[in-house]
Amino acid sequence: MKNFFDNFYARINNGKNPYYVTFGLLILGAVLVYISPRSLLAFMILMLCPMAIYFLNMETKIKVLIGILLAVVIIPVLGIRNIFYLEVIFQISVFAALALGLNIVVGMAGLLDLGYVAFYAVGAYLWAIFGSKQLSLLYSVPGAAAASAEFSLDPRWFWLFLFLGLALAALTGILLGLPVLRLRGDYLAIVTLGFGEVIRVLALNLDKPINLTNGPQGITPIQRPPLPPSYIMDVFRNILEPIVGHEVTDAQFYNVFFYFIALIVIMVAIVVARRLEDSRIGRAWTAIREDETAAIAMGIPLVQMKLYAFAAGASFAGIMGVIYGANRTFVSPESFSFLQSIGVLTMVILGGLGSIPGVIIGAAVVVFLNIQVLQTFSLFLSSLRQSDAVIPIINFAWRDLSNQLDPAKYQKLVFGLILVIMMIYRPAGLIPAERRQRELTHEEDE
Amino acid sequence: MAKKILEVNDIHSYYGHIHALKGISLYVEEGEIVSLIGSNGAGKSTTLRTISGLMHPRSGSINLGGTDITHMEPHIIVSNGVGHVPEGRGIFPKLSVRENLDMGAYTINDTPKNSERIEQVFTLFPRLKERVDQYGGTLSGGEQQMLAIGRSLMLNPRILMLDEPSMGLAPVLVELIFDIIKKLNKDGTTILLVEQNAQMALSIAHRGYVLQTGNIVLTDTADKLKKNEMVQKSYLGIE
Amino acid sequence: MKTFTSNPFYKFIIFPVGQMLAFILGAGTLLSVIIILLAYIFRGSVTNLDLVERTITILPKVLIDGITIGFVYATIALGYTMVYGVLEFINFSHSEIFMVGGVVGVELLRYFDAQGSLATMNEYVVIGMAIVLGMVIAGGLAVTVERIAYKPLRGAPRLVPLISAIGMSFILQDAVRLILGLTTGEFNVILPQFGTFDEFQILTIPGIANAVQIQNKTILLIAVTVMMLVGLNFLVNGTKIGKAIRAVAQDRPTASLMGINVNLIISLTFLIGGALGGAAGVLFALKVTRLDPFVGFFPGLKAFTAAVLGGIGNLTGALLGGLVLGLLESFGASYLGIFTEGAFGAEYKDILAFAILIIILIFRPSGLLGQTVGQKA
Amino acid sequence: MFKRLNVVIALLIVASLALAACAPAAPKTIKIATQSPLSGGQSLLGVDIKRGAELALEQLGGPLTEMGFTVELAPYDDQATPDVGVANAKNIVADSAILCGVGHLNSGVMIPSSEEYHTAGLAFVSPANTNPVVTTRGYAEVNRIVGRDDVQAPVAEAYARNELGASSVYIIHDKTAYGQGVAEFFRAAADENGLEVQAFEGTEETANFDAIITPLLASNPDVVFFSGIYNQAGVFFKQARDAGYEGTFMGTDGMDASDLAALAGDALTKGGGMVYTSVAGPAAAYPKAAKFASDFEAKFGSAPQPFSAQAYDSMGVCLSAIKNAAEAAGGEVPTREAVRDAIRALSYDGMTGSIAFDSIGDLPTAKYFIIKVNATSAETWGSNEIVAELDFASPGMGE
Amino acid sequence: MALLKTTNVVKRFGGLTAVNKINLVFEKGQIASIIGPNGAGKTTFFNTLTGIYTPEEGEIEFDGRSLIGLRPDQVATRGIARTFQNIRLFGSMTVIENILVGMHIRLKQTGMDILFRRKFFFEEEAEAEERAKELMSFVGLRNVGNELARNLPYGGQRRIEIARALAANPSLILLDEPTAGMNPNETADAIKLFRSIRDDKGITVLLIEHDMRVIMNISERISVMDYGEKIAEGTPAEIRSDQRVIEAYLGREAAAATQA
Repeated sequence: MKNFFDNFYARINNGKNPYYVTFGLLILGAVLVYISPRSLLAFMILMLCPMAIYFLNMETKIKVLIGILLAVVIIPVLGIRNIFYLEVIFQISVFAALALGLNIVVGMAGLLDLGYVAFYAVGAYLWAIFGSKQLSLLYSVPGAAAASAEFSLDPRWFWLFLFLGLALAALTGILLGLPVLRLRGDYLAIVTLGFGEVIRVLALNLDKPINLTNGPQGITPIQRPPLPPSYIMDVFRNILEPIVGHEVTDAQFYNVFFYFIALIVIMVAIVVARRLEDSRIGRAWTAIREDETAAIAMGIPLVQMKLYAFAAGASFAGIMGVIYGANRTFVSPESFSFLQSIGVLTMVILGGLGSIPGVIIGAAVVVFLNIQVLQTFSLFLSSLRQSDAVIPIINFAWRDLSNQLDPAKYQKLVFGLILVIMMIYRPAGLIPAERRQRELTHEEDE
Repeated sequence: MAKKILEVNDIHSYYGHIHALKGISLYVEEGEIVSLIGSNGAGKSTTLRTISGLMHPRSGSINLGGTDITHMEPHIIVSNGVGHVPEGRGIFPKLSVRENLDMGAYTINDTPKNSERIEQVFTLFPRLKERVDQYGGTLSGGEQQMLAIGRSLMLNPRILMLDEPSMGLAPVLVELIFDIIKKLNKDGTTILLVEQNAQMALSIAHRGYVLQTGNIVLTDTADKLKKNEMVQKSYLGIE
Repeated sequence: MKTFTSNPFYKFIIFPVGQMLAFILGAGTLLSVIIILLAYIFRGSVTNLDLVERTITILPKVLIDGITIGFVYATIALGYTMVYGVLEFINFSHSEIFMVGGVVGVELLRYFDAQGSLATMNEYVVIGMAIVLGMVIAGGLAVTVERIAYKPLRGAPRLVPLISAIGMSFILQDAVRLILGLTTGEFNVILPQFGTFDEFQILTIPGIANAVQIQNKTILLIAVTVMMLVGLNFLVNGTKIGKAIRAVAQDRPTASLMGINVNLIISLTFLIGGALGGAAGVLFALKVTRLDPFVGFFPGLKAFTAAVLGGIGNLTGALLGGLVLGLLESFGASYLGIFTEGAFGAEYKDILAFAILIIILIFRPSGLLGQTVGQKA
Repeated sequence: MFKRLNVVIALLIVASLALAACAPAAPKTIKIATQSPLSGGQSLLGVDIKRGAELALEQLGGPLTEMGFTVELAPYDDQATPDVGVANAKNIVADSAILCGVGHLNSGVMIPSSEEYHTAGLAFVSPANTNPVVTTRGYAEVNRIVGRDDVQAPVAEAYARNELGASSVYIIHDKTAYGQGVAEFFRAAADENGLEVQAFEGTEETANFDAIITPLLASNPDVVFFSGIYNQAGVFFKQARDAGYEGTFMGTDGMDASDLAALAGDALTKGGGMVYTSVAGPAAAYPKAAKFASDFEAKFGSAPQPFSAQAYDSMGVCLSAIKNAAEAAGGEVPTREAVRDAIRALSYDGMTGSIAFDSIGDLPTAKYFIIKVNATSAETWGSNEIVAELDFASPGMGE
Repeated sequence: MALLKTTNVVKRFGGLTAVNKINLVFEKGQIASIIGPNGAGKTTFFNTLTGIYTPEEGEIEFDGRSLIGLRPDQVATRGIARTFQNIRLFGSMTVIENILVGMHIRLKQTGMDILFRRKFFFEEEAEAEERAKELMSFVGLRNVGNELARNLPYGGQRRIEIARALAANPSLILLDEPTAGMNPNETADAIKLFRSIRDDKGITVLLIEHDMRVIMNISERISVMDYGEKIAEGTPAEIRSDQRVIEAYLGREAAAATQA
């Protein structure tokens, strides 16, 4: 099996083949998605293209060029034809940023954090409270919002709140870390778990004595940053409408808009994570993960470095929280449950603990499975059950398939199976972490 | 010719991808002390671990007094009479000295016989008797080594394998431990000894094997090995 | 004296039960005194009722509630702690094992109910059967899960089995849902009503408290959990198997060199932990009267917290942690609303529990009794 | 090995092609989506929303089929989380064959998801979301066939005061948008009318209610108002009764399930008994509802959960509106906008009463029932009686 | 001049006194050793010096300043580096990264330098890499910079540990049984290395050792510990002939053997 893949990889990675493969995927994928915008297969083929860019040997210039072409032109255009794809990629970006942040904490510094979405919640609620009418409703009963209330801030404050969300989440990370970072691994895990729950319970309950979070009702509407001025939008509209074949509304533009915001943030997140990893701080984190006693004996201040890790990890979640709140125009405590934390942790470990490309793939796979593959599969089965199709050999009519066996009901089961099987057969993750290899030619000259 | 108690035939063992044993063959005869010497990483401990089943060889066979034990699980091999005192002694730190000794006789459900054996161990190591209710972890290094050996003797093993019994011990204790090993052998215990301290090892062994990077490079009687130039240079520190 | 203390009856029954009692009395008294003091201090700020009087009126019930749920937590926590002690691994799917135990037990009762024989049988025998069945199935399931999802991962980095356990947890939830719902699609598991479990016993402690009412099922729950805890204590500290478990916990390769079948012992650990969880599940069902495939999560989380609070890996610690958590939760939930006149209420009990956990861990970074299973419990 | 692998890969490709192929549907295919939690803890209700709609499609889809359309159900699982709900919403919106939708269970999922429906002009009919915000945003696409929290609660409050003669109440809710919403309105009404609110507690606990019951017993209120879903409430009622509470329990339409009686047993009839408000009467009130219940049980093997009947009616509304729009479009597949407008123009005789929508998608007048529970087991659920039947106008957009 | 001076240092664990009133003085530029049976408290003493344990009593002065109450990382910053009895490398980091971790306290790059990849960052990294390479060849390793530390053979790991300790530019290096598990050839190389640490780098060396050949060969001063106490101190010749040392530690045979 492994051999097969190795051979396969070697064959397509040979000579000019990578270029053919990548361009082929790009064009084939784009055309297929364009022709049948709801086909899962078509979208998967297109999504193989970024994988090809990452895995195959090509000139960096070409890689960047294809990447930009894909991210800036092809995906937005196809995404407007079917905004669901933009949603998929948006969610992948959001969760990839979360996974990158958690990877700093768990993968690099080795601190098991089971309450990571708390920081995400902090960012989301920050913008939710300031970017909605909530501030003028502080003394009203949750759920009885007066429609006449005013927004407290101009939506353009969003851009500033991106950074405030980042800072507040980092600060929260430090405040949590200060008392607990002296704890041993599993104790830290349970405390962070508790902290995650505390934040969720606070979001759920801070509708009294003053109504800060609007409790379980959640906060809505939350403002979005304004789109570029209409004369610019009209230019895009004129270009896009003939291509996508229908009218393009502002709402659809918002999908593209948030796609770009998420894309930029994820790019920055990747760069930041890479730079941190490959520096004095990143090395200190890894050293702490490997052996705390040895690390401290080398002069690494444990608590300070762990706080850095917490703060850095949290800040990724904080900024994505702000974006998420604005994108959804709604936040409620349900989005920040313990299972979400587990979900992000799963992405990190599934992708490859400590591996930056790995956790991004991990996030992509989990999101893709969760909101697209499994849903599509169950829709497919559901439509089979409504049709007259019959399994040929055993002569079994799909119509007779028990209602209780509807796969849509068992997404968690499938997901669980995938987790277990992955862990047994590929415990280091999809793309295991690798250490940076340095050019050490000088040494050989000696 | 004495009976071969243990026969190891061309075993290959791996740690993941690392080829640790590259075809080790050796035998131990009844009543012998056989010593494996070699530097760290040569595969001495791996050989013992493979014999006692803690790891399994990819190829080759191990035969214990006529039984093929190559693919047996360690607890079965132990009950077949292989006593293994692991590197670092493997004392259960939070069990008392007596409980540690009880563990040695885990496979034997014969209480009177076990009590008798404990008394024998105490005769051999009076220090242990003084500390019978202390936790294993509170013993000094030498006492722990005694406990580890004593614990393996609870089984009345057909062959006792000792992994680096002198490691980390004061010279005065090394002498003591080696005296005990000699005495055990005199009382009839067959011993396979892995030792860094080639000097000491060869001074009590009948025969020896020299290991280098997973291969046996030399084997002979202990006396001849002591006089071998390569052994002298590499392992005895005689220039 | 020495002969008496080494008497197994003392060592394995009187001593641990006494320890438990002493702890409950101590913690209960301490918390009661604190809450009454607080009531005196804040009596002026609460206007709608006499705070002190109200505090004292509900105090006995609050204590009993706390101890009851504390024992449930403790029993589940033992499963976490046993496995952690031996494998240093958080068995995330234990909350589902607990759920399965409960569901199986209740299903047995429902079966008897459907047969019509439930009303005519001795209620304690029936519940005993349900507990035993729950233990057997849950224990067996725990072992199976270990064989399938954890054993192949031994030696892998520690987060790997954790994720596998999370996966198992999802699988078990949905599998149970599938099985329960195969004919109807419903998955509420409702305890049939039978016997006299809901009736009250009146306890009067002359001079100390008014009549305190305790439900039969509360007494049953406490009695059974105490019995199981004593049994476990004996098993781990008084038997050869127990010694082997401790040996495996301390040094796995060496344990195998002693002739201990390490895999067997690990399976046994899962079996014991799972069986305890299963029994706790049945008792929990008896108390709460309804289960579903997702019911394990919160008690599991709390029990896990309790295990850490007590010092994960330590059996006595799990017990203490469970009781502390149960009592704190009960006090927090019952009194917060009264003290703050409704500004904060029972919904903050989890925050309170976790806050206390954090505080305790800051001062005792490895829990109340941070040791391993190897430590004599 | 290699050969087998190739076969596997080939199979995978064929399977995915099949998936891909099924996506673009035949031109005359109309799909109606449902969104509700089909997995996880809330799936009990969510699955039955889907099933209610499925049954309706089967029974009421005839007229459309006769017009030559193929009508399909597209069930989506929102997992009761906004993230998944919104993602599905975008997926639904992108499927041009989907002309109408039924869902959601949770207002917390409905509110963000309906932003998507709104932008796409896709009409949704909600069988369960009683939170006022769902409609007070004034979207033309969002409709609901249930009453609103801000009406239901005052009805219950008035009943507690006037008919039960209560002077004190203990309010407990389930910390969901639904439960808390109703509870808040109940409290507001109680405060206004001088009914003493002894406590206002939210709890996510589903099993062990000791910590709430103990102070409750000490306060001994005349009425306990539980705002939530029956599988939490039933356990609570039973535990509270067992612990010695003698007053009256009240509940909301989330209690409308026979399993409430299975859970709580005689706790519902002992002491002060139990009453609940509902937007749909029990089977006895509507001959159609009785038929629905028996059809449902025949098809799925279990009694319908709360909101299942409403899902049936929601689907009915969708089908009927699509039919009207299609007729207006001359037998062609209508546009979403046409369906949307047709829903608002519709006057539909549903199982739970006659249904028409006002300008924001609420029922102009909704029926509210107060039902007294006489059942002590699931089988006798039909013996409950309606003690009051009230018509209330929708409060509209609010102030 | 005294580089390190301990006065009446006491460290207890529960009822056990692991280090009892130890008074020691180490001169700058010395190679000194501590010997004693297992459990005598040598490693505990090291841990007390480096701040892993805080002594209950006594004073530790390094370079004229007290070390009491400092965390291990602060002690390291003062200029004390160490190795461990059981090798404690960062196994899944490469060899060169291990050495770079050792340089942690000497690197000046700030978060801003790292995030914005300022010129200073590259300069410092290049310089650090250069020094790491030098250190690798100093301890006698070549072409292993990109290997994972755990994949190195035992002897190599010992050397890397020393290189990592040297990377911090310490003025004192504590070596805990650095030749354990080495054969006589390797031991001889190690002795040369220790000498050169002192001679070429001017770093004071303090060893814990069991191998009498190493101790007697290299030490300028030997302190003997037993049961937490210092029982003897002196030059190798003095120690060899000290009756208490022979009884508690060396044994007659070994004493005789090292005489040669």
